[in-house]
Amino acid sequence: MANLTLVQAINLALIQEMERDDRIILLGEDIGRNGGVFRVTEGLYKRFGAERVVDTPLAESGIVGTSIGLAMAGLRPVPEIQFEGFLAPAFDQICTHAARMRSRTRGALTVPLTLRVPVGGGIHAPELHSDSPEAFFAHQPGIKVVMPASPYDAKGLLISAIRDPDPVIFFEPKRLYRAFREEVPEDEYTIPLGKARVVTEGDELTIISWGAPVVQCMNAIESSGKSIELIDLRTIDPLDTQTIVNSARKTGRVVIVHEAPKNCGLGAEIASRIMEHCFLYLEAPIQRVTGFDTTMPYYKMELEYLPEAERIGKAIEEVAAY
Amino acid sequence: MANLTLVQAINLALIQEMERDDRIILLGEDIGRNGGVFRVTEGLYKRFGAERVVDTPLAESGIVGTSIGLAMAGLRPVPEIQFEGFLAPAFDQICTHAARMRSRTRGALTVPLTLRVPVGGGIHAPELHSDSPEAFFAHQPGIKVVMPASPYDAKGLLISAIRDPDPVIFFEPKRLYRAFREEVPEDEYTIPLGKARVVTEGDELTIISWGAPVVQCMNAIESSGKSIELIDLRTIDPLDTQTIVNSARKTGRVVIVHEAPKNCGLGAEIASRIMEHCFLYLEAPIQRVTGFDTTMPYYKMELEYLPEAERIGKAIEEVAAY
Amino acid sequence: MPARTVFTASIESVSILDEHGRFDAQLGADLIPDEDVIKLYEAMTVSRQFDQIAFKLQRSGRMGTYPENRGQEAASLGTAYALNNDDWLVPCYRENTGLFWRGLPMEYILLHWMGDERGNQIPAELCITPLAIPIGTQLLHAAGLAWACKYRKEDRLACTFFGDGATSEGDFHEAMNFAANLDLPVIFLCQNNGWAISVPTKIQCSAPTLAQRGLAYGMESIQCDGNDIFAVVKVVKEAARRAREEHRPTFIEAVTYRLGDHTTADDARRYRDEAEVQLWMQRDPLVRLRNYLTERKLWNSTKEEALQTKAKEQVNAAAKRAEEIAATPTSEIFDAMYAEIPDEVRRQRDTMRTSSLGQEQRGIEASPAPSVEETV
Amino acid sequence: MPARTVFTASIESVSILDEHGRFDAQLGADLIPDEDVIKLYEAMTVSRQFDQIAFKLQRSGRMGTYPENRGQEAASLGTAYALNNDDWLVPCYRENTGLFWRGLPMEYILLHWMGDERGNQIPAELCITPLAIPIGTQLLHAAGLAWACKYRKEDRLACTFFGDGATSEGDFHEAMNFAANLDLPVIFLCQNNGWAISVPTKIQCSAPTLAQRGLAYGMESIQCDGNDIFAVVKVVKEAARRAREEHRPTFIEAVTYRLGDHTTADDARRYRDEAEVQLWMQRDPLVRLRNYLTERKLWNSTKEEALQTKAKEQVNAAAKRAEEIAATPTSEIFDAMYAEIPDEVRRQRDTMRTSSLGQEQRGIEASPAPSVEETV
Ligand SMILES: Cc1ncc(C[n+]2csc(CCOP(=O)(O)OP(=O)(O)O)c2C)c(N)n1
Ligand SMILES: Cc1ncc(C[n+]2csc(CCOP(=O)(O)OP(=O)(O)O)c2C)c(N)n1
Ligand SMILES: [Mg+2]
Ligand SMILES: [Mg+2]
Repeated sequence: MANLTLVQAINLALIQEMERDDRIILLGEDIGRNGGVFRVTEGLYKRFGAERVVDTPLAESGIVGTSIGLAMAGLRPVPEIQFEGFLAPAFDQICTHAARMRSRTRGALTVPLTLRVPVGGGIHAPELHSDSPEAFFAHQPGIKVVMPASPYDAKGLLISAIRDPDPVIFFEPKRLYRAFREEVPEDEYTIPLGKARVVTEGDELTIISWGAPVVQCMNAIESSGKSIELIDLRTIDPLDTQTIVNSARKTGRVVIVHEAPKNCGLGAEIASRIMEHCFLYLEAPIQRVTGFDTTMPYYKMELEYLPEAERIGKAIEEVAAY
Repeated sequence: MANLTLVQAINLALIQEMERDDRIILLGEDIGRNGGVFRVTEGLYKRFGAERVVDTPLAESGIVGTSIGLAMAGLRPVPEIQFEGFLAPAFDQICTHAARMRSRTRGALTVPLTLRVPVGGGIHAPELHSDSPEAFFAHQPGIKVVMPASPYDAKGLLISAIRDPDPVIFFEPKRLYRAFREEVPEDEYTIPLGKARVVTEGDELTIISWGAPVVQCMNAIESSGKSIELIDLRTIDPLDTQTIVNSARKTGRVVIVHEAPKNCGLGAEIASRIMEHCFLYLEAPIQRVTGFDTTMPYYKMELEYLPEAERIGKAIEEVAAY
Repeated sequence: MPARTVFTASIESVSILDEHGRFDAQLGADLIPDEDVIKLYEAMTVSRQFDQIAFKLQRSGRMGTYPENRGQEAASLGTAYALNNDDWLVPCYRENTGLFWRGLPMEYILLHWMGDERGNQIPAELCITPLAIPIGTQLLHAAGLAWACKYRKEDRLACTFFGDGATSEGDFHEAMNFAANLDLPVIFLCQNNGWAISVPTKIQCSAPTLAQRGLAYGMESIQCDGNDIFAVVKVVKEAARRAREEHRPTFIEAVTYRLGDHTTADDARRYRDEAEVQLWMQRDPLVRLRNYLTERKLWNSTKEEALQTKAKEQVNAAAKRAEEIAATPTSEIFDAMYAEIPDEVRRQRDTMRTSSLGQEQRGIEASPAPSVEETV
Repeated sequence: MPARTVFTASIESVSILDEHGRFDAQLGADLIPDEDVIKLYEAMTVSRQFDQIAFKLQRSGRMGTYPENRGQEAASLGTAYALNNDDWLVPCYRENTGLFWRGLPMEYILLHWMGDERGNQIPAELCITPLAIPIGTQLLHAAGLAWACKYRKEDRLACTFFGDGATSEGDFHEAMNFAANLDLPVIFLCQNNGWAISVPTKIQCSAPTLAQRGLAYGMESIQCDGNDIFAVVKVVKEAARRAREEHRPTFIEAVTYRLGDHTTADDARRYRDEAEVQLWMQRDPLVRLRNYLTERKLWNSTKEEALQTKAKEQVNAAAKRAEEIAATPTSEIFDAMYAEIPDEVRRQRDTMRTSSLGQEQRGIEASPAPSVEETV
């Protein structure tokens, strides 16, 4: 056991998996000598050499597209996209190929890659370094989407993602990279993809979130004084409908919290599923506390945009009082 | 008045707008001499010349990216992407620039382009020629998304889109291109963006759809024998929440129909908004009849995937009986 | 502007058996044994026959859109011939001839165009990726496959095919650049057939050659007569040597021509001159090879007749297999998505016939409260 | 392999005032009047001062990440000098010097890095697009802007700036290709500063020059010493002539060096040798120009001191304006999205302070049944 930040937990998971399986290759911009702009791959270049930790040309479609080729050949590439805003130039390779190759070939070719991507706002970064694009990829069938909210989960989920036989986007909330430390076992362990985590149990109200806002939710719950069940999705696609539904049926009141814009965000999907499965249990409309339907503003105003504890607190009150 | 197909209605709208405003330039693959692979731009090359109807290199990011430049300079480019599957390579320019330039520059630079894109399944086309990606673009703030379901609407909406001071994606349902004819006035007219159309009024149940499935919905309604209100969104973003809410409050029962995969599709957003605004009016859970959470299959099985009238009919029964 | 020269380059073009039947004995020496030339001619003939029958299948409504390969047989065939059987072939959709040479049963291609994914379920030992529909995207996969070969120290390479139009896509550039800078054993084989649907090559590239695209990356680049199978074999062999021995990529522009429409959905008369087509008819790779064999007394009309009959039989048998293949259950749409089917996808699969949405409202049953697996 | 040569090309490199102070009197004749050379030197000095003060603002927590321009002043400055004031400048983020020359008030750049969109609200008459954060994407906008100039028959061009790293992106290729094939009046000015964050240029391009990238498109392409403002002015003037008279684009590789870290978030010591930095210190464009002026008796230490004082004042005044700018209301996030705010966005704006979501459950009131506007 060691007390690790999320960055360190991911670094440890990468080291352990790479030692275990030499099919794993890391590739991306500045991940080698420099150890990544967030230092997530620190030390790996030295440890595993230039053949397994590869600084690529500055080209995101190239990074994902060659990773697809590597994966189709049976390797286990773990590409990095430096910031979520730069997933967009790789969108075609992700949605057109990584997500479709297995169904297109009826399993003759598969794409077991894990695409690591720092995500989200709150670190005073420039434009396109603070977005939350997870719903785009949830809408695309064929690719899994994971987002840990703690160092412990990060390690276990990343190992599962790397071992998964299908492509996974592994979002790493920047705001949590060094926000807190947690006991993380030295030994390898996995956390199954597709399973949410009940962070706190409660019976008055359910909050569903993922990534950095989970911490904001915990703060909001603490100051609410209510018995609230907090679900951290951990995996965004496939969604753990069962855990969500169990809780919604128990509490009848649900708040969903995410950073991405509201319109067609994942919150809409979760709310719809709850309605489909828990219609007669619901005591209040499901409330979504989200980023607004605007561009993520430059950082001076980013805290107005992000779902901070205060805004979540209001939703708790409103839904509880309905 | 002339009895026109959807293809002809769009062709007419383009001609009339281009004659009216020489800031309009068309660009895309095969739109010139060949008149477009669906013949939507037939005759325009000859009529307006090679400077205004431009066959570009085969590069979708290039088509959208140069259109952004043209638009920032004050022109009114109307680029075409040949099939919706090839929006993906242009995703970055659309979401990173077209959708953000106005907010990024606080209005100093704007991007009044209209991106025409054939969309959807049902025509026995190859892979990536039958998808329904509208929800991706609805989730991206800053760009409007339009999809007509009839020749009349196509003309009026396209004219509005071209005149709109902001970027618009104008999806043209391939399956309806030549499916039926309709009286379309010679004279120019506009249909406001952001306003849904109530196709048939009814008070037992509401169906909400857009694009090609609207026709399937009409068939399903006819055979249901029920009093059903059918709403054709026409504009997907911004959504006409008011019209939707009015109807849902009246009927209390709602079915949403779309071709795109269900997970994080537009159906989820509509269902969530209805729940938020009509919670106490709902008599049944909102039902989504959609494409499945799988890759759009190759055409042998596409009709299993698409929301055909039979599947819609079942939803009507289930929701009505709840 | 007088200044220091810091780089010079040139592009060569290779031709061995030209359109007039002239054979460059020096370049062509010991290149292809006669018995192989005959086999290659037979392969071209079968492929040409395949086009005809596929065309008819489409016209009679038994198959969807189909892109004829007619006139371009030499480029993919010569390439497949020059490579090893475990080298990756990463095609676009005008490489039937080469894929058949590698051993792909013809019904795979038909199934693909019949809208059946099983056409892409290519046996692993053939080392062929599926036909690429989105233009230019497969080049990156070839780079990645080649990278894997190199990483594993295998004596293999990847060869990818694409058209002139594809060289305008960003992915073309990124693939060429990755291959050149990471030293990957890839062959980029561009079939410049003059057109990308209705758009002539000069709109894709106003430079005198496409081959010079490779200069941007410091990549060995060469042009060849793509209708001359000897030239193709020659340049591909050299490229393969470079890939194997030096891990260096090569860009090859094979100059050829699409004798048919772009696909069965196209009408090329709308945008190109009949005279141009006639000109290229004279350069037909199949006719050229037949003349060569005939002149060398290696071929005659009896053999030709027998071959035509055999080709027709072969293709018809493949068409029959493709048409008569058993339907797959709809459940395959769902089962094919992931190694393990997720709950919601299974629910959609299991209820698609019984419920409007493929999901029952009550599909999820009440269950014991979830366990708190790991709390912070 | 002997064959016919179908294309030859070479790349030239231009230098006028070299790092040893040697001036090529022939190439440099009548290029920049002395009084302008002085102004250009002053502009470089102000920009260098700007870097220092911006750096301090960042380090003291008064500004976010900032990319120093230090060492690269000549390339953008020479370009802006050589162009007309109504030519579009389409920058990346290391062109402060050129943008200031054009007339951009310095506080715009500061506001941008302070996380304030008003830094991008650039007055239309300056013909400058905002700093581009996503690498390589702005090149296409330049092509489009140039296209509009040509379409309108204006005597204008667009010049876009980008780094060596940007030349690896697909958008670079598509922009170059559009410009070359559609004959657009664009100047592509690549600042090859040796690094893309920690990645050296050879990983972006293993060819001997970046300039040869242009050969792929049949585009006029040239290299120049990017730390030599005379060379920059010379090649840009020629490129501008080509754009105006022939509507042909030009690719320019300006060889330079980033003397500072990539940004204030970077620590370049992790990946590059101090010796390399020292080498390039000798080639500093600002020192080079000061030496040139001093040797020609056009400059002295008194002038230098006065300039330094003035520069500091100017930049400090800009910093003060940037820091003291009034806050915008949060409503601007919403109002800035569209020409006309959509209902739902307005609802979010109007309720963001009073409701958890920025939307009240009952924000939509019952209303008369919607009219059936148009039915089929
Ligand atoms: C990304 C993408 N854009 C557009 C298309 C539509 N399309 C199909 S084939 C084609 C032309 C391809 O030309 P080329 O690369 O020269 O190959 P050819 O068909 O001539 O063999 C186009 C535009 C596509 N399939 N993919
Ligand atoms: C599309 C995209 N990918 C990645 C990044 C992250 N990033 C910012 S600057 C940079 C390096 C740019 O190098 P270069 O083009 O040489 O410009 P320089 O910073 O050297 O001036 C990278 C990788 C980005 N901003 N945009
Ligand atoms: Mg072609
Ligand atoms: Mg650089």
